[in-house]
Amino acid sequence: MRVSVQVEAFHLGAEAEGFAQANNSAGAIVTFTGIVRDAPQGGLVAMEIEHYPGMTLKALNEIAQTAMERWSLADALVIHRYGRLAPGEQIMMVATAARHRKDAFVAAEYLMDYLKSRAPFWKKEILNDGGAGWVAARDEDEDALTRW
Amino acid sequence: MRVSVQVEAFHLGAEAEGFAQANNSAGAIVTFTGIVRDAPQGGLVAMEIEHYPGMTLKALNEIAQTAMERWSLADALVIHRYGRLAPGEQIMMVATAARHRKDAFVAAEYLMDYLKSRAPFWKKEILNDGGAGWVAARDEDEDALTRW
Amino acid sequence: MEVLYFAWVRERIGLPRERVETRAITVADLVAELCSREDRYAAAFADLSAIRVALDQELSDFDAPLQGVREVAFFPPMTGG
Amino acid sequence: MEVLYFAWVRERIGLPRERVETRAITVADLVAELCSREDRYAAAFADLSAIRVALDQELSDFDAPLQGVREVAFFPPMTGG
Repeated sequence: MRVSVQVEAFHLGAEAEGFAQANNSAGAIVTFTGIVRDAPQGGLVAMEIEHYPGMTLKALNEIAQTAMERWSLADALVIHRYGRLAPGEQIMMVATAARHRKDAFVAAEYLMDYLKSRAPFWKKEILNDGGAGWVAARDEDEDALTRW
Repeated sequence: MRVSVQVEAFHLGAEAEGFAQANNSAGAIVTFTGIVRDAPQGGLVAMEIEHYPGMTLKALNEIAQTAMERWSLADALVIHRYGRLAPGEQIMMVATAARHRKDAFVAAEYLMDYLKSRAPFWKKEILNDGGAGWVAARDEDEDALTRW
Repeated sequence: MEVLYFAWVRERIGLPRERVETRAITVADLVAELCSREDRYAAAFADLSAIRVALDQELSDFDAPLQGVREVAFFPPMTGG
Repeated sequence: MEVLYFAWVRERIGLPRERVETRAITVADLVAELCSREDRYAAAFADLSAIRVALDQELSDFDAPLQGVREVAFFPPMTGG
């Protein structure tokens, strides 16, 4: 299990390949990668991601550890960036390795649902008209937690 | 959308990276990779994968096309190998790109459920005691289709 | 028509494909005709619930008519992924 | 204790962290004390349903006691992923 909170870009290809190779007796590997999308109204210049340094790693480790135990994962990986990202840049990824595909999928969805609403990150959209705004938490993201 | 049926190994890292780069306005990328596991009783020497050349690409294209439309995917990728594979080798992968994570996840699960039970592949386990046996379809894989 | 066999169906019948001249109306008729020819067919088709059929590369079933069909394939439930 | 602010809570209050000497019993008491000090706090804490709190880096709630707590953080609902 590895959790990383970092400013630097990560290399999805290298991470996915390394994770799969390290878990080649697992059977099923799922990855999720989040990419900075343009704002709904267009004109996104950058996404600024703030986090709570003292809490972030702890929260991510707890979330990943819970997933590891609940679905008997062979391995889990969480990488989340902070700082200023341009549209098209990769923000974060998770990877799960399990014996069967169901566990790998459901654990990856669990990680994502908890990262969305329980990991101390906040996103601010910087627009090309000089405007800026904090991304509001979506009710459906909070609701997604009720299924776990 | 790309579908490939091939003997050659694919490179998960390069495929995942290429897919994510090509879909960097999509927001959410999910990949699934299947790896040859040891037999339940141990002693797996190889997994021989047979397929139905006239039908395989057609079936995979139909499955991928259905997923593209049903979840408004930005893109989908399916790679499935056949021939003789050693334990630890990657058999197949799928990737999905969507605006939101839910669609990317559910479409990838749909692709996997249909690949398992509706794409004309058959697996034979070759064991180190000289034995060999065709992998039986699992009821739970067939049942998984009922949710779609 | 061309008749194709895959996986253990192929192994039991002993060949991957063959040309069959038949007047069978449905897939089930064709199976009955093959089984009446030789034991290896009867062995392969002993439990039809364990066998799937494709007509011209589309999944079908044993009731389906064969008229106009050029390629019939028999195989066990698929195990891709 | 150390009090930390993130995202628009930080922007409204105008600083990321500060040292606060208080006898507040609960988080809600602390919030009330801060709001009574200056308008910028009252503005930031105007709608508590939009604010989350962590005590010593664990998510908590406004009823929680502050005894023994060294670090309190206020922030909007998280938007990771």
